Amino acid sequence: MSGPADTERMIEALLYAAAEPLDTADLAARLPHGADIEAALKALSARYAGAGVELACVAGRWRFQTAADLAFLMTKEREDPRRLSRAAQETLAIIAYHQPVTRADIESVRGVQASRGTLDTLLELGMVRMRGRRRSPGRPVTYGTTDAFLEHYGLAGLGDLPGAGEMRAAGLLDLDFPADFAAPDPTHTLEDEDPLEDDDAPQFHQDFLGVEDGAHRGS
Amino acid sequence: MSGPADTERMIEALLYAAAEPLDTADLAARLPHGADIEAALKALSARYAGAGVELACVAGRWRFQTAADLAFLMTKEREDPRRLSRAAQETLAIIAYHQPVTRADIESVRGVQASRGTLDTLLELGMVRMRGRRRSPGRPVTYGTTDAFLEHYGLAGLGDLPGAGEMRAAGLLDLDFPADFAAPDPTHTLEDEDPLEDDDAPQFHQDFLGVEDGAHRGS
Amino acid sequence: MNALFHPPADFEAATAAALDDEALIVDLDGYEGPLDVLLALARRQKVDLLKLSVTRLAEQYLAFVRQARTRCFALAADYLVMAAWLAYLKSRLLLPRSGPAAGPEPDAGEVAARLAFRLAKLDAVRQAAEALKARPVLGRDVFTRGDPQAVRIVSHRRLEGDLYALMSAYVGQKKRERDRCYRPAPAQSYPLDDARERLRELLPDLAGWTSLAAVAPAQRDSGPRRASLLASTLSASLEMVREGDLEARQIDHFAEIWLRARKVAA
Repeated sequence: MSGPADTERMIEALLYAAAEPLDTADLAARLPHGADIEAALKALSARYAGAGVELACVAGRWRFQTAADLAFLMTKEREDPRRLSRAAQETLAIIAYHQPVTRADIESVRGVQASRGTLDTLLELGMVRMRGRRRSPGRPVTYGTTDAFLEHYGLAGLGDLPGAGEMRAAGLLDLDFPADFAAPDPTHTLEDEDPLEDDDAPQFHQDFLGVEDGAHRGS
Repeated sequence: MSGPADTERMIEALLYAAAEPLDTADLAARLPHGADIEAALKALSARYAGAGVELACVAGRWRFQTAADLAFLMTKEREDPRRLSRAAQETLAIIAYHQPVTRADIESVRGVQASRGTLDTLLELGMVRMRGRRRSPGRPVTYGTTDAFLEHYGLAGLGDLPGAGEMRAAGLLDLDFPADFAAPDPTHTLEDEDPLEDDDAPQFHQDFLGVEDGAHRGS
Repeated sequence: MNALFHPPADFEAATAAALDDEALIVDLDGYEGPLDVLLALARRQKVDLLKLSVTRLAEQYLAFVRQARTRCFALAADYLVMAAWLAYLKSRLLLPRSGPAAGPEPDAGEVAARLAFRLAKLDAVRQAAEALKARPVLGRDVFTRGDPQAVRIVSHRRLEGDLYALMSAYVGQKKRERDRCYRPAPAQSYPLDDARERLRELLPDLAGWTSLAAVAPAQRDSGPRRASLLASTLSASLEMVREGDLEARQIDHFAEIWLRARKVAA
């Protein structure tokens, strides 16, 4: 019974009733088998183009949202968004465009020590997450953005970050400063982080444990 | 600047974003003066006719609702837990950092009795597994994390779990925390752990009952 | 790269640049470190940051630092380190290049170019931050469905929680564990002065023998415990016995204590 038009209607209803953006797999799980979801999304998107409510793809998932130009009407709905400080705003941009980045990377781009509170705020807001560790001495933790970040700014993916292409082309997203780059970097002289040892052997956890156990190799 | 089409769009956005159905007076209060609301509602209603979402008037108030014939889509509620309860989150954290741990260990850190459901949830989600048995009276089962856990948190290995340094950097350790606070090393293998035997697997809770029957001869 | 070299020494121009009103009004509070100052100065040159005159920038920065120091003596070390480095870089840039580079130091022009690049990078990030802010933001510009009752479908496939949540959960418990061990709630005590004042007020009603338990105030939900109320009342009553206002009597060890106002000798 389900032709393309039906699929379109069903997706429309599902997205309307959804508490959060749904991806194609979410939709597929609820639609009759074999429905052409991509095509239906396309048709739906076209149908809603220019309407007061639009279909948007954020973080690879779909949602309906009110048209941005009608924001002035929504005085009642507007939440008081927690305003980010300039430092937090910049830190977020660095993490978004350069990810994965370490705290030291952020400091090196900004030229100042990351003040306590900036990164925490972003972590707490769920805009930023820890991604992993860099394979470099000290194995520093790297940070990246979350889906909540993409949803907040209405981005379909990291590829949609404004101006990212130009920045990359200009080499402005490279993190490695040449080894002989000698500009003084205050962030490096004021290090209050863990005592990282320059030992680059793969000794996990040395950084915070301070106890080297030879035992776990044997067992 | 607002023609009939604009009014239609505005009403569409307002009804979509409103927390409850709106009547024409509500709409009039929020729309530019002089907008022909009746006509716009009519046009909107016609536009949405037959779509997956419909404009409905209930007791003089307007709202969008999913088409009645698609109600069957809305009934499917899956019950996978997707937000870990605080207890589960905390239990998982203890297992991650202190593994291998027994249930008694978890309780001693949490200060409350581990509810049976919490550990079961984590086991079912595949975040946690039984690792072995501790060589101590009662031979309690020890728990550890799984590969799925690592995958979920984007960790290459247990050695990549953030340590005290990162906790401090993330602002989680306040100043009155002991300076020598260190997160334990989860890669550390205790020697007093025996591997699980085949018949251990399904008996999740046996260990706590203290009914060790000497069937396990492996010292 | 040679374009980045300035023509040889022109100290008069340097002095002029330092003195003319192009120099920024010093407001250290507004800046986040030396790089921030440098970027602000560089933007005033109104050229592509990569084609920046680093010599001129260095002069402006040094003027900035000089001016800052006349106002607040304790300029942060970062600013001074940067000043020293820029002074050195400037002097090397101004020196005519004589043959192959002496020593292991990198070419001054190259170093200057990298400084310019670093500023360009910071600038790019600033612009990116602005661009992000200008996007339609959820909850400010665009809105999702507002009716919570209408919302029925939930995506179940993602398990929430990231490392930060895991760490928070761990630290939260460690905190509670610590608090559990080391922080018994201090007991509140009933102040002696209060007890005395209260007894004095009660004196007229104590014509007959009354038990201490009845005299002591009743325990409330919050505030001192019964034991403290009794103890303070007893202490206060003993003082008043000494002062001759009250009589106390106890029939036997551990027996009830009785209090009575002493009759004033007429």
